[in-house]
Amino acid sequence: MASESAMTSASPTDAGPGTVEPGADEAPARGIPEGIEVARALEAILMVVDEPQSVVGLASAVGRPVKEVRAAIAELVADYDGTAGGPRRGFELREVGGGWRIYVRSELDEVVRDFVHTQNPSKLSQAALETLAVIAYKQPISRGAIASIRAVNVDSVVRTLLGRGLITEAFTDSETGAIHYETTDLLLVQLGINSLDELPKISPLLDDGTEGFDDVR
Amino acid sequence: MASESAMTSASPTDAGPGTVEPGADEAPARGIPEGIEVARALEAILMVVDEPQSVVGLASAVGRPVKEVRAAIAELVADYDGTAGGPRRGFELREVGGGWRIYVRSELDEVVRDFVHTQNPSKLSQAALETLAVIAYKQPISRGAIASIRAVNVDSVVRTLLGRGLITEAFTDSETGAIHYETTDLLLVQLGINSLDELPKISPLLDDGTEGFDDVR
Amino acid sequence: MARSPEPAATIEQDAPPAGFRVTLDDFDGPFDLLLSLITKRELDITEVSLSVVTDEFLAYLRAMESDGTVDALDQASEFLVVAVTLLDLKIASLLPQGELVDAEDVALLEARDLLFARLLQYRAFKEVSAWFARSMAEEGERHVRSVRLEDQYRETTPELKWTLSLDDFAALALLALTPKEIPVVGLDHLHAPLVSIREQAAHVVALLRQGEPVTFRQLIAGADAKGVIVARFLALLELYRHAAVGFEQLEPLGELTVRWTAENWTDENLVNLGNDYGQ
Repeated sequence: MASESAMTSASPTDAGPGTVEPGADEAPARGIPEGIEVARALEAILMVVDEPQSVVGLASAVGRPVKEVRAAIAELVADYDGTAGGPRRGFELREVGGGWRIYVRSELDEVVRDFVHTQNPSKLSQAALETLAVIAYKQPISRGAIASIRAVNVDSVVRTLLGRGLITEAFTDSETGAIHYETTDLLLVQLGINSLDELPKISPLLDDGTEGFDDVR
Repeated sequence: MASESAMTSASPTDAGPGTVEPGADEAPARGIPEGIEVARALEAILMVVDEPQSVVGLASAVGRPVKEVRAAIAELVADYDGTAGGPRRGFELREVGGGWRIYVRSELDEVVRDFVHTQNPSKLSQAALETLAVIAYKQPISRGAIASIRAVNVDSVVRTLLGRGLITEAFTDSETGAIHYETTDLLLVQLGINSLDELPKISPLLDDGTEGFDDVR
Repeated sequence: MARSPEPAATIEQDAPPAGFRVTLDDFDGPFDLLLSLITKRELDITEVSLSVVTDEFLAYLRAMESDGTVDALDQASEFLVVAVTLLDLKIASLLPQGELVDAEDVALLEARDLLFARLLQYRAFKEVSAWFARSMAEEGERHVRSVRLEDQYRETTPELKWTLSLDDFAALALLALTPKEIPVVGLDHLHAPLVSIREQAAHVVALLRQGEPVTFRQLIAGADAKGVIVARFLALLELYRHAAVGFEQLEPLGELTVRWTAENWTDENLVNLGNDYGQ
């Protein structure tokens, strides 16, 4: 699911010094479909990436020379800023930390902040608390395994808990690609304990908890 | 909690007659800074959301009437599609699963793929797909009723669908104790449709001997 | 229109019946099987050549039975209902057509309509499931904007108000981790109290092993509930299947005498008895 992108931190942001820049003459290994401008491909990529993207990384993605990509970025910046004839967009393209990323335009910060606040009430929902409890006792645990225990989809709840810093990614299963989650020290602080060992024991009932869910990843 | 909205099938997209729309005349509790168009505020919010946003939800976020927000959305859709004078953007605004979200335009999915480390959920089995279809068209429906249409035991398949968040418990019949299931907004999202009305019509196939199947669309 | 997927199992038309190799897993229920047979013959569901399809259906059923794949009673019964209906229809079509429409004919027509209606319904859902698969695959290729919240917003989200005590948290975990079984429709009310075929078989075996022939009337003497009588009758059938008993009945509906014929009978036989009935 595309929402996974929010979870992955690995990104090809920094092309190291050893990176070969795609030449203009070479046939690009991958590239943009016929008849589509570079700027359109760039804005598509910029819409889905979490981390600022280097010009070199973007050039490699679209299979075009760095120079051309740099020009297309400048064009997009002007475009979004409304200096190229169109409206001044609610978002902008900014270079931060050596790469380009789409941000909310600053004069709209307030509106967005209000919105984000309403979306994140100060108290966790029952569903989020239960999911957190499951993770606390069964960690590290994949989202699929949580879902099978809770018998509901837990994607958005997991996102909320991640956003709250109560859980974090422990590791990614190399075979299945499933991300496993574990709780953070912040949870310990909230619960007023020093380590997970201090969680009250509830194990006797847990043994049969996973039976019958073989079909769930 | 906003994340829970993915589980409820009642979509607040269309404000019914009884819905109180935020009035234009009232001083909005929060709103858009002076001199900025609604469309700009909407696109700012759309930059940070991780779930489809209903028109009503967006209207409340920007403190404007639903009608005005609906018009602004239509304007944005046309704008991104390039039918309003500007270029056809690399992204588009789509209404899926009861709300609006920014998607990469499909012809650029290929270019974007490498940037997004998606964890595509494993494919559903044929039996699961067929069961899902039965539930989608006959909801709310009990497991017993599904089993009688499919002429097989559907317990494990229903559990898989619950775990995937594609269906949810609608209610429990107070007399028989039978749980009735319905599909979720997540299913709509995964099908790329906005409401159950967009499911293909299957009534022609059921015309013969449809006694008792009147409720099937 | 999407053709139903070809079953992995193959019918070897000209091979002797012993050559049938069928796995039940390939068919998701009797309609799936029936539909694939009809499709294979390229017949319209409403103009099914009943004879051929019925024969093939029964052949599958027989093969499944000999494979031992039909072990779950509920699954087998669905297949049987369809098989019986098909068989009825086939017989009706073989019989000379009388002019009178009697009640039985009407019942058959109704059974046929019902079977075809259910089959059509099944086919409709099966076909539309192809649309579901396609749409989900296409949508799985789409990319939605779903990025990490900008730090400036992340940092200013309202602070979490934590109100749960450690014990509350543990209780919540216990609640969440308790297996959430999908409730099963209870059948208890259908036979209350439950009668164990095995227990009744033990009673029957004890009586018979004394050596003397026993009448069925004697076997059910003292049975105070219908369920017990039925269970003893089923136990007898099971014992007959194991060649443990022989029957003698001088005239139809006359006194049924049961004789113990088992040569080597162990308690282990008894333990396995009635497994097919899930009791």
